[in-house]
Amino acid sequence: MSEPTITTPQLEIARATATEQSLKDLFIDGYRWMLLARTLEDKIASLYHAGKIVGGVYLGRGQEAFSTALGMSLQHGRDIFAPLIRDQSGRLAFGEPLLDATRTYLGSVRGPMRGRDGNIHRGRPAEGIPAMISHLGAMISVVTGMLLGRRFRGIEGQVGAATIGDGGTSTGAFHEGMNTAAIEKLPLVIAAANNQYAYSTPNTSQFACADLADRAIGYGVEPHRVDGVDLYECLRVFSLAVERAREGHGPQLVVGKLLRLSGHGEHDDGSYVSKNLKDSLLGRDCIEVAQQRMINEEWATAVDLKAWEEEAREKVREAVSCAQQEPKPDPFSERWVNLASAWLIEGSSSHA
Amino acid sequence: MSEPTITTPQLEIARATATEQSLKDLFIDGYRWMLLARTLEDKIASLYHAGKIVGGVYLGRGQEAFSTALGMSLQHGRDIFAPLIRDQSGRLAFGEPLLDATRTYLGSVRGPMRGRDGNIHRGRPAEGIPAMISHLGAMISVVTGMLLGRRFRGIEGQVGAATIGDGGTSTGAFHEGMNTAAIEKLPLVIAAANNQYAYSTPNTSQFACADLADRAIGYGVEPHRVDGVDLYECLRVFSLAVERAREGHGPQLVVGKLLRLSGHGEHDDGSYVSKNLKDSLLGRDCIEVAQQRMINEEWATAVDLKAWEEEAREKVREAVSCAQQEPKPDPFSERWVNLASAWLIEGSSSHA
Amino acid sequence: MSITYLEAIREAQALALRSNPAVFLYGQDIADFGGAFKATKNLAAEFPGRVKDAPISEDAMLGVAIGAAIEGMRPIVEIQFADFSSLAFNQIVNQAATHFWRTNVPCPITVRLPSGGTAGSGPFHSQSMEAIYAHYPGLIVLTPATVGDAYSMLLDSIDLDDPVIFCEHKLLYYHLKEPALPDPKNCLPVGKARITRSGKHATIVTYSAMLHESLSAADELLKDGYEIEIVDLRSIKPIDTDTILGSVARTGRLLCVGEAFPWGGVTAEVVARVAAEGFHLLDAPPQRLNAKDTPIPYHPNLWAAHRPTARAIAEVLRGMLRF
Amino acid sequence: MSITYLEAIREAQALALRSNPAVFLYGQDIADFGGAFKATKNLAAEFPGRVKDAPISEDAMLGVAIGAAIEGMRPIVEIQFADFSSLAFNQIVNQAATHFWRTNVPCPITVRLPSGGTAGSGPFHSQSMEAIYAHYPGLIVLTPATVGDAYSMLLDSIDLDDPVIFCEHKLLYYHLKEPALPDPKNCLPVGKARITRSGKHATIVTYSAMLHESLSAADELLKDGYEIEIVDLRSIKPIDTDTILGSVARTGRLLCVGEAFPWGGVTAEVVARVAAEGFHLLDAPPQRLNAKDTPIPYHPNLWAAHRPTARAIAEVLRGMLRF
Ligand SMILES: Cc1ncc(C[n+]2csc(CCOP(=O)(O)OP(=O)(O)O)c2C)c(N)n1
Ligand SMILES: Cc1ncc(C[n+]2csc(CCOP(=O)(O)OP(=O)(O)O)c2C)c(N)n1
Ligand SMILES: [Mg+2]
Ligand SMILES: [Mg+2]
Repeated sequence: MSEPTITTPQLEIARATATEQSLKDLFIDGYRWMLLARTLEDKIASLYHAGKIVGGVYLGRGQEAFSTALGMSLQHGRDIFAPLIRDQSGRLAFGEPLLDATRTYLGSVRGPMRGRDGNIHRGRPAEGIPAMISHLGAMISVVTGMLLGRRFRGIEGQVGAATIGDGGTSTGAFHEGMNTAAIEKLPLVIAAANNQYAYSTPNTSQFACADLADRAIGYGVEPHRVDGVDLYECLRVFSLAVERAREGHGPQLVVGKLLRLSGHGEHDDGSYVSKNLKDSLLGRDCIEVAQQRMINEEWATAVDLKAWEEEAREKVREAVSCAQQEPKPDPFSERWVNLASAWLIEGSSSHA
Repeated sequence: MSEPTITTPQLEIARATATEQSLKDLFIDGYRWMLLARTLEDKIASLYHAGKIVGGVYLGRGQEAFSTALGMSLQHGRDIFAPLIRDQSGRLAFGEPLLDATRTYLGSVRGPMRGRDGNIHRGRPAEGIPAMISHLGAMISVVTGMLLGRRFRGIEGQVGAATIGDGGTSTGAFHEGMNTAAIEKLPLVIAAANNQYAYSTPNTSQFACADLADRAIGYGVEPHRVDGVDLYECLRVFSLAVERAREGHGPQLVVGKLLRLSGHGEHDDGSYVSKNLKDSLLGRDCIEVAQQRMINEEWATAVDLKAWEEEAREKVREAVSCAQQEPKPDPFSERWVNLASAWLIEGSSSHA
Repeated sequence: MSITYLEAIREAQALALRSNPAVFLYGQDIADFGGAFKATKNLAAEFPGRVKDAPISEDAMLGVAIGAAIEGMRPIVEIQFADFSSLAFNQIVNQAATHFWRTNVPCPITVRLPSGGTAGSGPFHSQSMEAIYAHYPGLIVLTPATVGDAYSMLLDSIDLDDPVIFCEHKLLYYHLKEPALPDPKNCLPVGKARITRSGKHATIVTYSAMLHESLSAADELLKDGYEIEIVDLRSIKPIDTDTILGSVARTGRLLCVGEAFPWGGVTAEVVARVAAEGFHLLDAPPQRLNAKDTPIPYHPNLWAAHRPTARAIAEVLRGMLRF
Repeated sequence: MSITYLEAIREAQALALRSNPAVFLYGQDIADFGGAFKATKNLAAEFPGRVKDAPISEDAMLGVAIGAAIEGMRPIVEIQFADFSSLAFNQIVNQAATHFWRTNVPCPITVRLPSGGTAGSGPFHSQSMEAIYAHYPGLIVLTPATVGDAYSMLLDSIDLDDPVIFCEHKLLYYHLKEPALPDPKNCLPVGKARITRSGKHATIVTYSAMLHESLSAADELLKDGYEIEIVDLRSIKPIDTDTILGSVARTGRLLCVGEAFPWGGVTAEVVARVAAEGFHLLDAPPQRLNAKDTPIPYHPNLWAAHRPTARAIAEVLRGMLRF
């Protein structure tokens, strides 16, 4: 399966030296990741509604630009990317194989979590993708620790990113994690996607400050604000934030304003989302905004767009059908081993 | 036992209408509370070193001005005051009986905690003094809830104050509590005493922002900064903050800069406290600063000061000797009842 | 006409709101949205201002509830999934549980924990935390297994002057139905177990969703001529040791079944009590059946093997009856 | 020359820092100050940069340790008092405990919990939380009762690839002494219990500070001619059931003694196992002795009555031996 070619970030975009050419290439790659993610998630959603998905489905619709830009600003094999539930496109852009997604959604035992944990929890910590636990905020200190671990091992210049939602910023874990990273001046980038809702709860019941980026100063963290619907802006801001972190300026808080374009999960129709917000600039679909820019700038033709869509559909089709044919977890071959020190597992069956 | 006469706050101090007279009275009352607290704590410390105290001893030396001003800005019987370990003087100024302190320190069963919990944990929640648990930050949401409870019951215009240290601001509970109070726009005053250390840990290992008051904006909370060594300034700022809260402007964060003038507890000599800090303006003793002002302003004479000292010593002597003569808790008469629904306590002794 | 376990929970909250002005509800997405499971559906509209959305701040949610309770309110907190109560743990076990003991001021809060496993929910949306809370003095821990109990015990919880951890089982929410709600006046009080099924060959002591697996297992064994008595604990703190001992006195055999992790927990406590207090009543070693000692797996194939099922219960029972 | 329990803990950390560059220490006030109990005294100076002060952020402290462990480090976290681990609970039981199971990447952290009651410490500086952590799959929970075990088991913890909850007892810190530290090569491995004293009339299974109360009780009973065998669990997850059963096979009587709260906990787990697996070995009902079911009182008069003491243990034993 061939993926779009550029998987490492091109930081030049934020620099005066950026050429129209590299900028265009970067943008197009970003668009194709967004498109691939959207295509995958549309497919997963229809499989979910057909009863074919194991567990819940939570999508990143409307957040692809923000997530993709973060994923592209990081280097796979070098940096750390800790995604949450809306980061399908960031995962792909960072370098997670498409098959990791379809395998976990479809219950293949060959997925990275082997049926033990599901869908959005998947990760490959040894490859820089921690496997999120559900408890919001909890990954921020873990990424902080990964960065500290690397510093102990003498490795510098590698960045760690953790994503969070507007709702997740209310957790004590968010506060403690960001504060600790700031004290240690670690190269942590926190990408806060303010999609206006936490499940059904609007910003007004979540915090009382004017802008979540206002939190940064109280931690000694550098703030960034971005229109989360605009891939171009997201690429610019994230590459800057990642560069600041990489260069030793400590944690960066990037707050993107956008709107979740689906329910909280596929079980939820999101009917509570305010019509005013949907009709506002926040409610634009970042995929369409990106297409528009490519057309306007003459970076792509309608034919290109069609071809990319077909390409994405083909990749998704392939990954889904591959995962569908794979074996499911089997309780009898499952080893039920929860310790690395396997000899310490109690053998007695009478109490188990 | 007669206590200094003015126990209710005089908010006029912050108003244009404040007269020299009321200001002077208020200041003198504040000074006498500070002095009483210092005298008590000196006595408790010497009893501790003589092995006469049950449990640990944590003192508020150097923080009396900040704590007293808060206690005086609140109205006993109306407002809520949730003290922590350095708030002996705030407790007295708010209206906690001196005997509550000596009884708990000396292990009398007549203390408010009846021997079940100790010293600094004492409280009278039904009288607006919640009984702190040790876990730092945990009282902020409790006071928030008390205020919410009152709002539910139709009571408005009552303020709740919770104190916290520089170290305590690193807890998730601090973040969640302050944020929740801000969302509900409750009349909460958080008094953060930045005494430069959390136990032995200096500010530099606790946070990376320039000033803790910078946190406020990120919560939609009003910030106040004050020289925590200066009773006059503390009275001015706290009465303003309390008034803002009472008038519906939501939570207030008051950050006082000062220095802890003893060890973390009486078991600790605090030898790690930087000499530079001790020699700086932060290292002034707020009691001496207040005396100086009274002398300078001719609010009091050396004779007055002596008389007040003697008066404080006498009160402390009385309260200590009263508590010393009282019975200690007795395990046989203790009911060991941990539920209000006593009939649900398991009677079976064989598993207890 | 029929009413589900979930509707019973909703109705109990509605009745409490209606009859007691001190009651209010607090939790994530519980107001207009009606809660992740719809346990508070329409209540915000019916009781304006008394059903409040909380930020994602479990520690503060509990602190707020405790503070309001100190001031005379009777908050019901919904934690979206029991598993997230790990973040409210400190306020529950150190603040709420100790408050009355320390200060003599009661802390009447009810914490609703949507608990237990369902297919595909995985390690963080499936936990049964009753034993964790029961360990701490000062908490009452309830685990209703029937529609009627969900209703009457939630009403009892709200009335009690102590903090109650109310463990609802998510698997029972929608499919468990009864024709009507009971009159609370006719219900068993908190702290009493129920003999759901009487028998003479062995006793199963269980609670929550495992009651239903146990009932199926008992049906299965009846085909072999064995009559299994089933005790539904209802309350796991306090535990109704007398009813358990009474049953074991009749049957001589005890199997305790729980869905939680195997180390410690309800099954250990029950077996230890019976061994200590009813040793002479036992004709065979008392046995336990719990989930496996790993996190709760996400894939339904694994999940079904991780938790005790009717089939596994029947198998253990057969082994015990051969003894 | 003699060495205390606390010094053993310090020495183990020093040796680990010396011999393994992946080891670092993280906790409040542990660097220059050497820790609230001085368990890390002088280590910051000897190992610059590898003994780090943490902010008052227990949740983040654990998250940081877990992250560093994922990257190949072997952090030792000191929680200032076990009771404050309630704030790190989520990271411990949901992140650390599940990490290897979920991802196949080990999470080798050691969490040091200064545990247990001391006079005048009250409800929030006295708790014994071992049973809480042992309930969760994926954690190893150790409870050393001797100077030698404090040393060798802490070294073992650091070497293990799994998260270890290391429950040190504060009451033993200063007064428990041995002439010298053992050679770790000659020590019992993790997971094995020790028969501290052999006897034939009854078995006490216990751990941590209660070992010493039990030893005194056994001395007391010897005067009446009873020889009490004492099993020190050392590790409460896993529990060495074989050694326990072996002892009960010899004595026919079991008393399990723990300092934690009475509902659930180690004593329930041990008694339930023995009842299930060693029923035929028992000549009398197995018994438990725990603390009382209230928060731990602050005043020494109450505290001394709240926890099991040698006298209380001896009394229960006498009752059992009369059986
Ligand atoms: C600590 C915690 N509490 C509750 C939940 C349940 N929950 C899952 S997602 C969610 C809403 C999250 O909102 P936000 O952080 O804004 O992210 P979004 O879903 O909008 O991307 C909630 C409440 C959780 N996962 N973690
Ligand atoms: C959550 C928590 N962790 C650790 C402790 C142990 N502890 C008690 S006081 C203290 C230092 C507090 O520092 P600060 O908040 O600055 O208050 P100060 O003592 O300086 O008044 C610590 C770490 C605690 N009480 N709570
Ligand atoms: Mg959101
Ligand atoms: Mg301080």
